[in-house]
Amino acid sequence: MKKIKIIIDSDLKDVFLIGMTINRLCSITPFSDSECYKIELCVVEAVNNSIIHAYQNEKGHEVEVTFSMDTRILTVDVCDTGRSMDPEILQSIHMPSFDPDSNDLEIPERGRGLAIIKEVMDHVSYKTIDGKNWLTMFREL
Amino acid sequence: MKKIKIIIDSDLKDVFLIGMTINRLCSITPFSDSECYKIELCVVEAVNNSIIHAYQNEKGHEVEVTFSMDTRILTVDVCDTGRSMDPEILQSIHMPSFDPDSNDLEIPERGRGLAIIKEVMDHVSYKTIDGKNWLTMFREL
Amino acid sequence: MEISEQKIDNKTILSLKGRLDASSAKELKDKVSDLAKEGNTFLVVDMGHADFIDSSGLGSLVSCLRSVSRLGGDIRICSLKDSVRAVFELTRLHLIFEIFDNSDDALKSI
Amino acid sequence: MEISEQKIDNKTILSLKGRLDASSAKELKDKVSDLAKEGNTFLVVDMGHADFIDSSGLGSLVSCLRSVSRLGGDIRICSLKDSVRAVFELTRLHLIFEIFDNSDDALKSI
Ligand SMILES: Nc1ncnc2c1ncn2[C@@H]1O[C@H](COP(=O)(O)OP(=O)(O)O)[C@@H](O)[C@H]1O
Ligand SMILES: Nc1ncnc2c1ncn2[C@@H]1O[C@H](COP(=O)(O)OP(=O)(O)O)[C@@H](O)[C@H]1O
Repeated sequence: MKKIKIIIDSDLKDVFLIGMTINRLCSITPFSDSECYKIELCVVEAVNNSIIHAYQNEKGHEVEVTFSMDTRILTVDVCDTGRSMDPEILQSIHMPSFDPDSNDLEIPERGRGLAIIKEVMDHVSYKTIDGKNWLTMFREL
Repeated sequence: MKKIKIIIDSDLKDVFLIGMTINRLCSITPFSDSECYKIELCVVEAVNNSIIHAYQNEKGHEVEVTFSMDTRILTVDVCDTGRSMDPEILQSIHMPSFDPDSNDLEIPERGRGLAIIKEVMDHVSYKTIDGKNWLTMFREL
Repeated sequence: MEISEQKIDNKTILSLKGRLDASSAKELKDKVSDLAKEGNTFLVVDMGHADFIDSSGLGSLVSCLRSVSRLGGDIRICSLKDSVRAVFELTRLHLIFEIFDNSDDALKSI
Repeated sequence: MEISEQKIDNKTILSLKGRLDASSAKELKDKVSDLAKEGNTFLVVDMGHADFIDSSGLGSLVSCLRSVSRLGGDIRICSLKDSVRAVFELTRLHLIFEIFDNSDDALKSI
């Protein structure tokens, strides 16, 4: 089991540091470069959500990402201490759909973050314990 | 100011995760690849020292590395909560010297970690506050 | 992210460099809204040097498309890196944007 | 780190792959001490696939040199990557080890 924790301040300007780090750490997995990129994307989406939704874009809070890998599974936890999400949202969310021929003005601008995570990862869960919110993503190796 | 904190358990087997991460983060500095490698080396030496000397190779403790960069300086802190070092050691240490023509048996096997850090970095300091030991390395950009 | 701008006839090429993410999405939206205000509504977004995009980055492109569409303009996208193209496909947005291999083809099409 | 072994006449080539660091240093020392016990004291350490070395890794090489020297043997090192060579130079240990560009030259010299 290999495990490393990464912490940044709740500032969107620093999220790329987590992205770069996760991408590099993924090189110890058997995943291809393009899969590593998608895992980086999922972690960036989750960290963005913690900053934008849980901390309402307020700086000065911590977002903690734990990357751990055993022989079979890669697990990434994203933890914040901000406003909790209703775990139902995670269950019900799906990629925004649209008619490709429809008017451009009807295409939604947001709401793709969790759907991307659900599509790329094998399993995603969300829980709140003692004021800490954990989004946990699993991916089989 | 860009800042990210990285934490591993006090297990020598996990130090490479910090090495890889620091190396990748160094790519946001103006340093060349070979300088980034040397900075990775310094951080690995400092983390090894925390595990070997401060924690006496005992697992289950945390080593915390903080990478921060402003417009002029890269700062890396390595923090442990184990046995403190006499800060005098850091002042007095220098690269083990030897006569290249002497008997191989006289060449010291250890004692190069802090000397490497002092040689690569522009400034290094060590302090203990409230049971936390901080080795801080600075390098001008 | 860096945005650089080039005008060719009544069309504008915006070249993006770096990461189009939640921290830079607004920059692109502001840029396009400024251009639209000056009457520049036919845009090519050259992403040849954009190495990362997230859902906020995609959202900013959707928003840009809307603001120029509303004024009768349009957007073409070109030179996507494979990793970035994969995110368009993941979100099905490659069905909305017309995507070209290079900026010449994109310019000709608009 | 991975160590692979190849015997040529009375000489042994050890090829290292990965990181020769505090967590793998003992592995190399054990390997060389086993070889020495069997009378194999003329060694070439091929580091062409070693991408990282720290002071513990260097210490293990010094320790290996000592154990074979004591028995009249010797060690040659070859194929250092630039980044690894830089650490030998930083610690002046390039003055102690004979370092070759490739394993053929190293073998011939020993
Ligand atoms: N970490 C979080 N904390 C609180 N609420 C969240 C979190 N992540 C997502 N949400 C909620 O779920 C919704 C959908 O999130 P997402 O799919 O990432 O799209 P977007 O962030 O673009 O709205 C958000 O609008 C928000 O209401
Ligand atoms: N983080 C630390 N905590 C406690 N003691 C330390 C620490 N780092 C170094 N030391 C002391 O300083 C000495 C020199 O360290 P170093 O130059 O890294 O060489 P080495 O670790 O090979 O002995 C160590 O042997 C140890 O006594």
